[in-house]
Amino acid sequence: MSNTYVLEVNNLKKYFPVKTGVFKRTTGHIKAVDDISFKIKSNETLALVGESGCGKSTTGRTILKLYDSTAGEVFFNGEDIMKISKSQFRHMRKDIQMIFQDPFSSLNPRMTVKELLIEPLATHKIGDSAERNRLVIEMMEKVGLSNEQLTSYPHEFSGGQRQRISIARALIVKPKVVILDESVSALDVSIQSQILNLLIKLQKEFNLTYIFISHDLNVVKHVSDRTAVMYLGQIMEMTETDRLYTNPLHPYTKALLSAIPSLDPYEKKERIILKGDIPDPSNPPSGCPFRLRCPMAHERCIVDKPEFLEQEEGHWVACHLYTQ
Amino acid sequence: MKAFMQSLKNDKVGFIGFIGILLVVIVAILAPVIAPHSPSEIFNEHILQGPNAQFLFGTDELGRDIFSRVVFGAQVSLQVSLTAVGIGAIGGLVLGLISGYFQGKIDQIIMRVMDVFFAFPDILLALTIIAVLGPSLTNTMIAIGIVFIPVFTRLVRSAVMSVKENEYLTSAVAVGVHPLKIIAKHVTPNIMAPFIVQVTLALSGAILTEAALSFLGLGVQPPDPSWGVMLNASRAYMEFAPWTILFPVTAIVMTILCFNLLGDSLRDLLDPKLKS
Amino acid sequence: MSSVLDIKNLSIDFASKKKTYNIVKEFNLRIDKRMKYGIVGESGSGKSLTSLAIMNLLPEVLNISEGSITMQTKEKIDLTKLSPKEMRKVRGKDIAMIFQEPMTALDPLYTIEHQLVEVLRIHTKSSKKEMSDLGLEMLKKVGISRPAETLKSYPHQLSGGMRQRVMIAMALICKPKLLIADEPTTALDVTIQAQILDLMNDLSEEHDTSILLITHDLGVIAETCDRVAVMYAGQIVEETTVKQLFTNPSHPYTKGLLESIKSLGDKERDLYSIPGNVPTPFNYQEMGCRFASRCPHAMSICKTEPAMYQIEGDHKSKCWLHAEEVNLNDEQYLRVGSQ
Amino acid sequence: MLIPVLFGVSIVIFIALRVIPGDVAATILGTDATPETLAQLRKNFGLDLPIYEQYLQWIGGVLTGDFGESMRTGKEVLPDILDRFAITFELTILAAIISWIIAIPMGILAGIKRNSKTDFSVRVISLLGVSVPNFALATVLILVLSLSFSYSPPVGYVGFWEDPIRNLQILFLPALVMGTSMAGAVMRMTRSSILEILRQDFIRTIRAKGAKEKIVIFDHALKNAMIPILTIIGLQVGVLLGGTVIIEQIFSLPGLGQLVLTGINQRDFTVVQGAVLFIAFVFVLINLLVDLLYSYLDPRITYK
Repeated sequence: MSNTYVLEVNNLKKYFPVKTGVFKRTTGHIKAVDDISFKIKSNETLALVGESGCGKSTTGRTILKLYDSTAGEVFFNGEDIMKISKSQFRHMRKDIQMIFQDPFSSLNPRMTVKELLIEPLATHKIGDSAERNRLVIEMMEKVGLSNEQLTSYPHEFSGGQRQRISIARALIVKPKVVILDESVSALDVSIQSQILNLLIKLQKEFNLTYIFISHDLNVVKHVSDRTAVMYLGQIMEMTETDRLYTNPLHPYTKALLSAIPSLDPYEKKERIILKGDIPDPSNPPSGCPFRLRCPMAHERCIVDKPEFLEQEEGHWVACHLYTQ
Repeated sequence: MKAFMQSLKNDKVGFIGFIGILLVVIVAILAPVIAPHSPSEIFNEHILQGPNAQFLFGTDELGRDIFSRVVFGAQVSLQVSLTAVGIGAIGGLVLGLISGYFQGKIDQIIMRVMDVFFAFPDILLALTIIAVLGPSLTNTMIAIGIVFIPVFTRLVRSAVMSVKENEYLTSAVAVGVHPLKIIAKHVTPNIMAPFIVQVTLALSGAILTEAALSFLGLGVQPPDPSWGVMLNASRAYMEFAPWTILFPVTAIVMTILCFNLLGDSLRDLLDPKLKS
Repeated sequence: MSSVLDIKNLSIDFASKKKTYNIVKEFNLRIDKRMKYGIVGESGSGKSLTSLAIMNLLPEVLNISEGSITMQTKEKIDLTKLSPKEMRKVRGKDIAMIFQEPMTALDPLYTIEHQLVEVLRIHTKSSKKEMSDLGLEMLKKVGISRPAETLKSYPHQLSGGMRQRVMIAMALICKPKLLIADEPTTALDVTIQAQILDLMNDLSEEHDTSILLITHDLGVIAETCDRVAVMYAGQIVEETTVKQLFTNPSHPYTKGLLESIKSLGDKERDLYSIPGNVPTPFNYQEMGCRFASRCPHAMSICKTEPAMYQIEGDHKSKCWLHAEEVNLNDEQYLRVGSQ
Repeated sequence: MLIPVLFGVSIVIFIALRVIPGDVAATILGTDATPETLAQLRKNFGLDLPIYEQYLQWIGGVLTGDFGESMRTGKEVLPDILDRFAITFELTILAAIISWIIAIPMGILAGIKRNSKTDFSVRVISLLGVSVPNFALATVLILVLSLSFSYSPPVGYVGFWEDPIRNLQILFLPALVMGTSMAGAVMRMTRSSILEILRQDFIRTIRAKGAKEKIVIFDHALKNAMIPILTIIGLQVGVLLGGTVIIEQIFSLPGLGQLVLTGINQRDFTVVQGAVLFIAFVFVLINLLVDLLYSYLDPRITYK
């Protein structure tokens, strides 16, 4: 256990039972998160990218113990938080916060902004009433909202402003790690950049560590230091973001990057169009999870599941193309 | 609240219902002042008299003033329906919150028990309970209240489950808020809309069921002036004294109608699906 | 070149009990044969309403208050003046439409075959066998791997990408002159989006179908369209060829949008962002430029509504900066904008 | 699902009736009974056994088709229940059909022509239907008919197979009352289901295909709306079954409801528990039928 890592995830698994029939018997499992490991350094932003159903959100929520993990360890502050009971972990939640995707459903419509911001402070017994008020006012200013808006209800705000409130609510307890679950995906482009700037500014100011979950490769490129590409519950490739975008190794990463529409109408880039759909996660293919859509698939991919190995210093890939 | 009253005023139909209910409530509270006679006072020389100046709605087979009995009947109706709905709503709220929020085994157990109660048609369930407890005013309230518990439990449970879909609930968990506090501050206020609508509609249902039970002789017992009792007692005389049933019937129908009018417009007002 | 669709001066209003709000204002657009035309705008800009207006499928509370929508079928017809019966003959046959949500756009109770053949039954007099065969052929064309099986399945048995393919098959089965695609790939994953955009491109060329693509994603426009209109708060603010738009954007709003996306790659500096919030129809300024409150170039004259100015060729921009009479030294052109 | 619920029902009824204050034996024998005769009668009924043994005896019998004997008449309960159920069932079905004939077309019409005059009148009618209790409607109807046509409710009941016409004459009025007072609820549900479906995305797709409104409404909206309507119909049949208690009383029909009512008044346990269990059984069965219809209508639902 090194001190440089804030969070260490080892072989984390989250299976959801599939229940069918009148008696709701478990007939199979959706392997939403299937044996993933990664470490995050302090002040770093690690992005989890992938398409719908790849398990990136489930990973975030399992780390936060919003779901019970099936197996694996998550070390935070030197403790395996998967082993701590939920009621005990409640007090540790101060240090790991989450910001959600939908600015419309992530704020209780019956609470004023002030109540929303006081609640985390009251929950973790931070400060007296005067201190709390001071913190709320300070936080409002930091996220670019005015104090007159404290008595308003969420529905009086636009999507971008609500996301600012969510950010204030998460950061007011001064967490160490923030999990951002598609936090800018629902916003219009012109608003998205405002919020991204704010998140970057606050990360520096509060020394935050981000787990940035997103499907938007352009946004990920901008905010993250390292990126993990997920497919069917597994990490396919993980390395520094710049390296991933300039020198992707995994065929899936290559296809994903080539599918980003280019903004240059003169440049008609060679796109790798993948065949077929993402397989049903309750019934994944044998061997490599990507093999059914992979243009480079060969026999070994059917039989063997590729191991997640460090190909170059700090560049991890799970693909048979890079193993003998 | 102010905005709510304003939009209710804009909705004429709902407003009529609201005024009607207000009227019934006032009549019930001021019954001793409004009614010229005691509901059980017998005027021997005025048996089955038609409406006249002395007896506004006429008299019944025992020579009692029907107007006074209808006025006091409002008291009985409201008392029964408020208490019964109180029992059903609070019982259902607690069970539904537990069931919907915690899910799992406790939910399974509660819902299976509710399924059993749902297998009885309403009136039959009320009748069985009355049979156990014996017919009386209090037992009528309890019986109707028990009948409403499964209805409210199901409603609250499904409302809780749809509130749980919202990320603000996950957010509260992620912030570390205590489960009981989440239920109190995040869940309950957000299920109030369908709950209040159901309360309004249940009130009308309770009035109807009370009248029905009393009509069968298994609800409120004579000489208590229930509208259902009056209706049942007058059936034998109605051909030559139609006023004996017309006034109680009108009272029942108008009261239920007002609750339904209010319930309907509340539903439209509070249902976010119908907005925008 | 002959136009397929020509919209002139279209306005759409929302009528509440008390007040009428203007949602879309003075909308002009011309789509030529085989053209792929894009409308781009953020949520609430009115882009989707315009497409529903073309199909005459606006929700009851909205109505076309002004303007004409001329369609070239056998003769020129104004769609806003058609009877419901005449309009039905146009829908599905001359103009087809696909929607954003593939998951809810198909009736859950009928097989894919029924829903595919339904279009043919409405517009043609083919035999059952012919219709069924054509359905199968269309499914093959949209790249469904097991078409015969898919024909017999129900929507819930298909993935989002598959359903969107079915929607495209359904839209193109009558060989329409115009295909309106309203955010066709927004609900889909990137790799599936690439498949669907490719497919639409290929098929429109094969069938000689013009496309009106509505999206919030400038990248999608760059990849697929020839011409583009940028909408902001119910109005077109810039209209030009796609190449012009991306190399030489002229309206401050377009510039801002492009700038904020392009700066995404550059970690060294802050992302470029447009300040303020997107307005809603309830707070559109009655007068003047609707973008002025967020515009870095806002001037005092922006309280008056600018016209659509021709910049060069057929590149148009709705901004005072492009008016010939602008004299930046004049007092009424004083900068009042932020930044 | 079905069987545990019915067992639950049987336990609830059984225990409930056993805690009734008041002793059947005492009620039957009257005030001049000696303790010995009372004890003897209790023993005859098996009332001296522990309650769980009483239950096991009873439920064991029920499972083999023996519902026990009436504590009052000594007659077997099941044949009596079946006889009377024939009347109640016929009444319920007639009432249900009447209400569907009135309510479903009107509900559809109101849903399609939202905010029109038709819609308005349907809403007023349905609101009245929901607000007028069936016993009030029955009483007023009899009053009006007797005043204007000197009608009086027929005395005596004739079975359908004995004299179908006379039978229908007898049942028509009560069925009409029940049917019309239920129509209100079905009408509202139909209307709101249609409105809900018409808001769905796929309706827009079908219109975009150029389909006539006839196809939109009949092929798509109606078929989809049938699913929620069916739910309501299932529940309403239960309400009707219960409602017969009152209507049978008013029209003096010897149905199951009346049997329950006299049973309660006479504290005849075996009759009441048998009849109530039977009604619950029918109700649960109808809801099962509705579920099966669902899976027929909706390809998304499968029962395996």
